[in-house]
Order: sequence, then structure tokens, then C-alpha cells
Amino acid sequence: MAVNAAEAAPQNAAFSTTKWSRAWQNHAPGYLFLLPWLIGFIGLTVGPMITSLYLSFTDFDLLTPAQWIGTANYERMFTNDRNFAAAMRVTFTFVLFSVPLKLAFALAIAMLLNRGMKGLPLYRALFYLPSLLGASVAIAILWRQIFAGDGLVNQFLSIFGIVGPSWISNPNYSLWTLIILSIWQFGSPMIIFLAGLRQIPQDMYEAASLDGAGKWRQFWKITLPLLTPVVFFNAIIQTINAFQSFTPAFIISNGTGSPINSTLFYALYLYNEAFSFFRMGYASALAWFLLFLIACFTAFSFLTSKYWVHYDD
Amino acid sequence: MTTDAHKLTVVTGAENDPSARMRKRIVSVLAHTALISASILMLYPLLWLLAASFKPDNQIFNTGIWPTADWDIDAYFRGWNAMRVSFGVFFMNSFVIAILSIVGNLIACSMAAYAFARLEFKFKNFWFAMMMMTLMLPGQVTIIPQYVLFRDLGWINTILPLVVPKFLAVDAFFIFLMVQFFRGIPRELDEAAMMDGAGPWRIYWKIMLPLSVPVLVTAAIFTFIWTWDDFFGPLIFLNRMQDYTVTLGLRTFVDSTGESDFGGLFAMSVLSIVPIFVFFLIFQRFLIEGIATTGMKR
Amino acid sequence: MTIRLGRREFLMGSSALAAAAALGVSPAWAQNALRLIFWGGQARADRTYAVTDAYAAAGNPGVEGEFLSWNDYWPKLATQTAGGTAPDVIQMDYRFIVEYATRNAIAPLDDIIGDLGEFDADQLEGGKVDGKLYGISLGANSVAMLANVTAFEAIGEAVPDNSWTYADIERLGEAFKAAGNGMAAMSDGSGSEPFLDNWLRQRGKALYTAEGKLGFDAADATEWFAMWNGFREKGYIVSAEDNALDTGAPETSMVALKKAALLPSNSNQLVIHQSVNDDTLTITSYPRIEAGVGGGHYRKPSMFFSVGGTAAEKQAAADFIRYFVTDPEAGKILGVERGIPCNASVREAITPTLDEQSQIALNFVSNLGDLLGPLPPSPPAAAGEIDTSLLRVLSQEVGFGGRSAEDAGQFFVDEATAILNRAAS
Amino acid sequence: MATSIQLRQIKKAYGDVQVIHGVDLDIEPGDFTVFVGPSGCGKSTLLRMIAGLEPITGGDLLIDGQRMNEVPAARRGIAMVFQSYALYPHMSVYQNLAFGLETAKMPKAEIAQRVQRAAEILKIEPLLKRKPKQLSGGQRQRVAIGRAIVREPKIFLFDEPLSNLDAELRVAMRVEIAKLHYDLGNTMIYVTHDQVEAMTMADKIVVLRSGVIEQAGAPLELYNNPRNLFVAGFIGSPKMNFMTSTVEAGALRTGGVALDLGRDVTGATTLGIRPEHITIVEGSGVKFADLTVDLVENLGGQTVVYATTRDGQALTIVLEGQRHVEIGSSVSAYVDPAKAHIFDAEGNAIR
Repeated sequence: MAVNAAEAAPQNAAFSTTKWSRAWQNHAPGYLFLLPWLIGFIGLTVGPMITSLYLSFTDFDLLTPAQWIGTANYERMFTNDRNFAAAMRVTFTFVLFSVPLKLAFALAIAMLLNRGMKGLPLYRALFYLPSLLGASVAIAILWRQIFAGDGLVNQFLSIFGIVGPSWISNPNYSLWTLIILSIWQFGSPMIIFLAGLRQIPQDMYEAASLDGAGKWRQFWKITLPLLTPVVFFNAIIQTINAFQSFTPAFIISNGTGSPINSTLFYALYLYNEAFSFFRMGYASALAWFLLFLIACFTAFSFLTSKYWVHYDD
Repeated sequence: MTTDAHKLTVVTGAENDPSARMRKRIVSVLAHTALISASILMLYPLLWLLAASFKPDNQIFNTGIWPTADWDIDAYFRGWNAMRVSFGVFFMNSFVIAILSIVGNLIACSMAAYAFARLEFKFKNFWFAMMMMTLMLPGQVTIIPQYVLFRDLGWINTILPLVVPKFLAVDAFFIFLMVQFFRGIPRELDEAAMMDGAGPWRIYWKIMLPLSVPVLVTAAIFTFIWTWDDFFGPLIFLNRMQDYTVTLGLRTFVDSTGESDFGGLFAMSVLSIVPIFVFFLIFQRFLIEGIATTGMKR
Repeated sequence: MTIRLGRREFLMGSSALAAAAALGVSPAWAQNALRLIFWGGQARADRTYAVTDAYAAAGNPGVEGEFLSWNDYWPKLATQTAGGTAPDVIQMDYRFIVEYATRNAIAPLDDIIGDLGEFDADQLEGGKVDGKLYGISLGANSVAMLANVTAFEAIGEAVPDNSWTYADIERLGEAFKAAGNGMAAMSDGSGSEPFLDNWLRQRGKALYTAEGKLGFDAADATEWFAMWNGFREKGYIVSAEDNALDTGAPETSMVALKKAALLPSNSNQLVIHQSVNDDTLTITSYPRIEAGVGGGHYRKPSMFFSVGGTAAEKQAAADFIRYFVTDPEAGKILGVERGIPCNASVREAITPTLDEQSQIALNFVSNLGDLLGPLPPSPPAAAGEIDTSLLRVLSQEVGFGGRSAEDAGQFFVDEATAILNRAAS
Repeated sequence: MATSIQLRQIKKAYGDVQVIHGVDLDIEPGDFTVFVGPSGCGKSTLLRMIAGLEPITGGDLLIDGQRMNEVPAARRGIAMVFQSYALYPHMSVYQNLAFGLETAKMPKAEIAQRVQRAAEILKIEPLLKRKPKQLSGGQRQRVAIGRAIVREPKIFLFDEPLSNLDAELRVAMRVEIAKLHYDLGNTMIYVTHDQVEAMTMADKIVVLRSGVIEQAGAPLELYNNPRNLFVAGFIGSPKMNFMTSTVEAGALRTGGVALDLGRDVTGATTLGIRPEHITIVEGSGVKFADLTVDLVENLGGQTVVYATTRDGQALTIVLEGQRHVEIGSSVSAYVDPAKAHIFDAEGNAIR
């Protein structure tokens, strides 16, 4: 049966098949939904981002116009800046330890809280409290109360006859007090894990327990695989945050990164370069190198995600 | 195989077996013990903060957790009126900014997330990568160009620089968060709606959003807490004390070169946590009662 | 308004939303009120606002004040300066005045400030950069040793007077050790820039020369670190670990934490430290290197008021500053919170109104005698960086045993020279 | 008035991977067409392309003679019932049914009327206020169908709608869907991997394999005249018996026995005989094998015999009624030559 195109055309005018209108039909809704973000991105984000990229090739002291100096900032970063090296070391240690521990902790608590036991909302709120406090001045003071030489930790250790150091002011341990602070504020990933756990249909567990799978096996075979999109999200976000971690060190060391640069986080160093020493150009270079580092990590995560992240669609 | 059949089997199995019941109880006790001891750790800071807000200034750092002398609520009155502008004004300002930010973030970010998660369009991957990139640049170096931009727009000293970006989905975190959750919603629901004649807008509004209540609430809670806690934006863009937010007010209590009113700081810190805590308590139940996708077969 | 970050640098950002500008709200300072910004705590704010109120009540333009903590102050001021929206009256620190002045971020005041009355010459001098007046000192102060009177009484020792020497540190160190109450004689001063400066000046040297070069050599620095090593090893001063608890806030000082009886500080800090300490505090001088050797101290402008380089009403701003430092009534409100007033008549007017601690501070600064040396030249622009990122870090490295005194001395001089050269280029 | 559907060289590719290879198919108005085939054969993809859920890579889709390739799903006049039912979990049954009508901006009164009617047809009136999670599997199934009915579409599509139900419900729903088709008379396309559903419900069965139509036609046409080995094996239960054969001197040899089918058997390599067409009583056809009985199942109405030929090929025989067959005994198998199928080396039927 031959198709009579001419006959079909009039009724189909609304869906005319010219290339342009087809493209419009296919892509327009996506762009319409993206529109607010696109406006924000192009209007508010791209400009400042490109500006900072430009500034990274300049000597800019905030007070006088920027001077183009080529790649000098980047050269200095890698060849002649021992603080940069210190900041890299501190930040990588922090990322390496705080992120996995925080995520494991958040997931463990979220699993406990997802058991449907009594008093759940209360527990949930309590566990979220530390995160509500943020990195306020009050936290800085509290942390000293806990980790100073005569602080809570050492009072506890002295029960066993151990004389602990002043953790927070000893360069060997000070970073660890901040790692503990980061882990302690596990509220955000916990909430996200909880929301993720809620999306796992209960009948999956019922089916699994009928099949004789124990809790441990259920966790590895059902919970974790189905939770991978959320794990993936939390891992990416927490890593990015850890790389950019600023406020805790800023508050607790009063912006100095002391003792002996042992808490000189990358972002703290960057901030000091920008606003304490008026080297916005150099700070911009530092920022773009950090972006490069994080982007490498994120791209790697996305590339490998197809092997371990399971989406429903 | 129906779900009901499974439930039946599981339940009868447990009830008929006393040792299983016993085991269940032991597990429950263990879980509670773990949770309670963990909660004490969590609770310590609040207790400390609370106690500190009732101590005279010179006792705050030298004594144990509880006030040795009389309890003293003077710090609350002192703190509330310390700034010439009452803290009530700061609370109001913070509320306005937080509520507007929530509205903006929920609308704009969920729209963008829907586009990324469900719609097909050209250069999608490119835009997604761009979106992720905005997460990665430390904010300290874009604040100056942003300041210049908002100055040219005449927005300095208004809340516009703090609120308008939220309506333009500048917080990529939330887009990414929602994308991950939208992808967990079975695609057949979209398709069913599509067959029912619904366009992208109606699917977004009538299917996606109602099914995403848990993640929307999560985003709302985070937005509230983060805008409430944010100080860098308000610090840079607001110049008049009567426009200050709570966090900015709190920070003016403490100056490392001068006299700090720690009593006032702690008193106001305690008060400043109350709204976020209440907000969290109210909305967290949606995290759990969220419809999720039970009732769907997968 | 000038745009310091020019459009060329800014590229496309602003154009994209230029249309929206029409809808924008005009900035609040469009009215005639002067904008004043300062760092400090509530006490300072209360006094400052009382003066601005009195100023406005006298029929002058209103002054809209904003205050921030030290840490928040500088990023905000830098951002506003970069954006060309800096306030009219800016509180300025000794450490940053050269930085801001050489970049025209603050305006010269010679022609507009008018008659300041009997104003201390050394304080006026302190506000000059390249011979032009950029900041009006809001008060004089001097380095001073904070002393816990109660602690000294407890072990039966007298609080050192202005004649004490470094040798006394050993004597007092032994005395406090013998008391065994966990309190050392003094906190670790090896990372304190003013302390090092004071020590160098007594030796006839200086931290920086007038040309902005380093005023001492590696041998001096080595000796400095070695001296503190000696004190630390013998337990005369607090351990490195304890000292690192001090983040610079009064509440975290070794005296506040009752770990040391003496703390290198400033004369105007006595009031603050007393407010967070239930023991009785006083101040005395920094130790002399030998009995009778003076010249280490000087009267330093504690902070300045400057006029923003882009301020529209520079004259009005200068008028307000003049009122602030010369009006006796304003002086009574301000007291010595920002240091000892520099105007003689104000000083006279307020003396009877001061509390005990303020009296001590005023007397100390007024009666330095042979301790008083010449005013040093303004520090070079990179001084702040050398202080925070070099001296403090090195002193901790030595303190924790990560570096020898010799190593640190040489390193300090090399790095500081490099930083100075980089800043100068 | 019922609607016709034509597929003209329909192709589908995901990147370089082609999954539908130029399908041609005419579906007559009012027909109940069943797409059947093993999983991964492309039957669901084909259905989704007709629905408008998958873009068509090549070829033309015509509905009532009009090209529909670019027309959005909602404008094709089609309703679809999903395998997972895809009921909106946050809406009540009523809202689920009304959703499509509300989308079409139908007046409230009319919506209520239509929902009521659909609910009556499907006997789900008492459930209208419930949420999907409060329904049993069969009830969900009805609601899913109801959601399709209320919109009064020209075409119904079913994507394995019964695969989540237990056996008993499946049979019951099968009957209901068939009855629904009879009552409404719409064009319907039904996808399943279950050939019993296909046989019982279809006006026309389309057998797919690897994105190609192997055969399309009426159920009995496919049963009686399968075009190739695949179709022959797929349609009918129990499965057709296949025996390797050779042709010697114009006669077919299989299992050590030569048999005469009375037609040309040149090129035949496989003999196919349905279990129900084999008898073990002499004189009821030509003998084609000697067997040893391995197992006997007495189903009451039928007796199923599993046996092995002399050269070791397995054979299933379905005998009518209750028959006594001794396990281990030897029997001979007979078939009506007209009901024997032969296939060449490529698997194509030789007629």
C-alpha cells in the first residue's frame, strides 16, 4: 500500500517535519526547563569565572588594576612556594581520611535509623545537631575544650593512666582533630542516605529474606547496589567539599593554619593570599589549579561510575 | 508472586519461632544502645553551648560544663539588644532570605534537574559538565567579580545578590542532588503520563515533583540551614546593620583584637539554632513519609 | 565612582544582566550620611556610635556606622575597595596603611584635615606614608608586658617594674617552677613580631630599615631563637604545645588559660584581658637586655581613621575625623578604648573619668622614660606576610623541635628577604 | 471506528547497534495483534516505537494512513498498559484514571462519568479512593487497563501486562482482556513472551526474533503452517518435536526409520511433529520411529509420554484421554503425513 504523503500533510501541519521544527520539538523542552539555570550560569557565573581565570594570569592586588604577567603565578606555585606544598599535603591528607570515614559513618547511622524503630525522629534530629551548628565560633571554642591538653579527651585518657598531648595545638595531631570534626558533622550525607534508602522498595528485602539472604548479604546485594547513585553523589560532593574545606580551619586556627601550617588547608591558604596579602591574581591561579584537581577527580569518578553505579533507567 | 504473600510468610515465620523473636529483641536493644551512646556524643556540644550561655563571661573557659555560680540569663537580654539593632531584626532578615532561597532553589534546581535527568537535548552533557564545574571553583576568587557585577546592577546593600541567584539555580549542588534522585524514579511513570497526553511540564509538575517529596524536603532543609549559616555573602553584600543576618550578627560578637562578648554570643547562638532545629523537626517526617515509589513493581 | 576592576578585566559578566540593572534598587548610601566602617567588639561600637550620635545631634551630617570583627573586616574592605564602593571613613591598621595608601585606596589628608590642636607629633608622623598624611591616629599605645598580679602574690614574688631584664626571666622562671602550680613565668614570645622588634631595637638594630629592607642579620635571628629555646628547655616559659593554643584572641592567651603569669601584649589590651580573667592584671614593660638599656619601646598609633580614596565627600569625612579626635566630649565617650588620645586637651579632659585599668594603661604610655626610643619607619608592605606566614611558623617549628635555631635564623633572613624583594618588584 | 496501523521498513538503532531491521507489517482495523518472541527479540521496542516512546530511526509508521513518526505519543490516539502497570503511586485510583482526561482538559462532570463507566466495566468501583499500594496485583492490573479505557483511544497497546500475575489470575485476566476487545472492538497490540497468551487472544500473531519478523498471521495459520523452525518451535505447547533426518532416494529417514510423506522432501534435514499429532496406535498414520518410553505423565484429560528414539533423539507425545503406557516399554510412533513438517538446512519449511 503506497503512502500518500500529500494526503497526510494537511492534518499533520502542527507536526510539520521540517528539520528545524523537529529539532525544536526535540530540544526545546529541555532548554526551556534549563532556562533559569542557563540565565544564572551565563549571567552570574560564567563572567566571574572567566574573570578569575584571567586574573590568574595577572598580578592583581585588589586595589590597583591587574597587570598581565603570563604564567608567572603558575610557575611560582610549582617551583617556589613551600606553603603551596604544605597546603597540598594537608588537604590531600584531609580528603583521604575524612571523606571515606564520614561517608561510612553517615551510611552506618542512616542504616540504623532506617530500621523503623521507636523514637526515630528524635535520634535523627540528635544526629543532625552537630551539622546544624556548622563551623561557628562556638564550635571552635568547644573543640578546644575537648582536644586541649587538659581537655575532655585527655581527662578520659587519664582514667587509664595515659597522659595525652594537647591534640589541637600539636602539629602532629592538629589536622586529625579537624578530620574528627568533619566526620562528626556527618548530618548532610546521612540525610541524603536516608532519603536514598527510602527509595528502595521494601519488597526487595522481603524477597531476599525469603531467598535466605542474611542481613549482611542483603546489605551487600541489595542495599548497596541500589544505593549506589546516592553513594556516588555523596562521594563526589563530600570530596569536592573536602578539597574546598575552609571554615573549620579558619575558625579553629583563627585563620593562621597553625601550628606550623599543619592545618593550612588549600582554601585557607588561598583565602589568605587573596585577602590577607592582597594577591588576588595568585589566589586565582591557586583556585584554578584546585578546580583542575577536583575536575580530574570528578571526571574520573563519572567515567568509572558506569561500572558500579546502577540507575533505574 | 505477590508482595502480600511474602509479608505473610515473613511474619508467621518470626512469630512461630521464639528464638528468632529473642534475637530480634537483642538486636533492637543493641541498636538502641548504640544510638543512645552516639547521641550523647552528639548532644554534648549543645549542652555545653546551652550551659555556657548561662555562665558569666569569666567562667566560660575555666570551669566544667555546668555553671558553678548562679544561672544567669542576663546574656540573653544583653545579646538580644547588643547591636543597637535588635536581634529580632536579624532573625527577620535571615528568615526572609532563607524562605526566598528555598522557594528559588526548589523551583529552579528541580527544573534544571528534570531537564538533565529526563529530557533529551543537544549539548546536554556539555551543560552538565559546566554545571558540575561551578561546584568546583572556590568561591573566594569569584566574589570580587560578582561584587562588581552586583554593584553595576545596583544590588549592593539589598538582599537581591543573596536571593536572585537561587532563582537562577546557581547552587549546582541541589541540581546534582535532584538529578540523582529523579533518575531513581521509574521511567515508566513518565511514559505512562506521556501516553496519557501529558507534556514535559505536566509530567514534571504532576508526576516528578510529587514523587520527589523526600529529596525536595532534603533540599529545602539544606537550603534553610546553609543560607541561615552563610556569612560570606551577607558579609560582602550587606552594609547596614539593620540588614544584617543572624550569622553576621553573631560574628560581630567576637573580635580577636578586642573585647568579645562570649556570653552574648552563646546566648544568641542558642537562639539562632532554634529556628533551624524546629524547621528540621517539622520537615524531617517528610523524609520518611515521602511517598517513595512503593507500590511500583520493579 | 571609579571602577577599579575595570570593565576590560571584567569581560562579559556584567553585560549579560545589564538590562536588569534598570530594575535594581539604588544603594542605600545615596543619601548624604557618611559611611563609617571599623573593626572591633561591642564595647568599641557602643562608644563609637555614641560619638556619631553626638556628632549628628550637633547639626552635622549623619554617620552610618558598620562594624565587623578583625577577620571579617579586611576581606570586606578589600572587596569594597576593589568594587569602588569603599566607605568614606575607614578604620585603618598600621600594618595595612602603606598598602592602601600607595594604591590610592585612601586619600591624603594634609589639605583637608584642618587644625588638630595639640596633637602628638610622633602620632601624626606615624600616619604618614611617603611624607603625606593618610591616617589620623586614634590613640597611642605601646608594647607592654601583661602580668597576673594574683599569681605573683601567690608565689611571693613582686611584679616586675619597668627596670626588669631578660635575666629576671630566669629568676622568675625558677620561682614559678618551684611553686609547681602548672604556671610558667611567661608565655613563648619567640613568634611575637613586636617582641623581636623590641629586642632588636635595644641592640641598636631594627626589624626594618627606612628603605624597607631587613634591619638585622641571620646571627641576630639565630640568637633570638636560641634564647627562647633555652627558656623553653628550662621550663621558664610554656611548652610549644601549650603556646600553640593561643590563636591571638584574648580568651585563648596563656594568661587567660592560667598557663603563664606574663604575656607580651599591648598597653591598650589590658582592659580586654582583664575582662576575661578573674585574677588581677597589670602591665609592665618588656624586659631590658641589660639593666639600664632602653630605647626598645615607642608610642605606636594603635589604629587610624582614613578617608576612602573614592569617597565623594572627602571634606565632610575629614571634618568628622577631626571632631572624633579633638572634641573633648567625644574623647570622654571614647576613653582609652582605642589607645591614649593623641590630643593633649582631650587627654587632660578624660583623665579624671577613667577607670583603674585605663589609668594604668595611660600612666604606662605616658611614663615610658628611657624605655622610649625613636618612632620606627612605617613597615614595608610585606611586613604582615613576614609576621604571619614566616615568623610565627618558624617559631613554632623551632618550638616543636622541627628546626634548629641556627637553621631557623638563616631561613628567616633568606625568606624574609625574598618576600620583601617580591613585594617590592 | 477502528483504526489500521502500517509499519513500512521500520528500523531502530541505538548508535551503531541496530535492533529492529526494517519491519513491514499491516494491522487491520479492529484486530487483536500479538507480538511474541523470546526476550530481547525487539517486540517491546517495536511496541514502544508505535506508542511514540522510542524515536523511529528509519521507515514509516502509518496510523489510519497518516505518517506518525514525528507525532508525539499523546497525539497518536494510543493508550498503553505497562508491564509494571506504572500506576502513579501518589494518586488515588480515581485520580489515576482521571489523569489523562484532566490532561485533555475535559470537563469535570464528563471525567467523573467516564471514570465511573470504566470502573464499572472493570469492577473496581469500590477501589476508587485507594492508593495503588493498597491494591492487590490483579486490582492494579485492572486499574492500569482502566486508565487506558477511560481515554477511549483508537488503539490499545499492552506490554506484557500479565507477567506479574500468578497463574490463576493470568488466565482470568486473559479472558477479560479478550472480552474487552470483543466489547470495544478497538485495534489492540499485545506484547508477550508467552505463546499460550498469543494463541488464545490473537487475531494475528507476529513472531519476532532479533528484530526481524519471522512470521505473521492468524494463530492457527502459524500453528499449521509455520514458515520455519523458529516459529514451529515457538508456537504450540508442548514444543514441536524436531528430529534430524536425511533424504535417501526421495524418502525421508529419521530415527532409523524411513517414512513416506507422499510429497517432495528434497533438501529436508529436520522433521518436525507436534506432540499432539503423534499416535502410538498402528494404522493411524505412517510410522516414523520406534521409541523407548522414559516417563509418563497422566494429566487426566491427556497423557504425556516422554520417549527416546533408537538413535537417541528425545520425543514428547501427547495422547488424548487416560492411557496406560508402561515406562521402559517400546512403542512405535505414527503420524498423519499431512501434519508432519519438514525443514531444510536453513531451517525453512518445505511445503
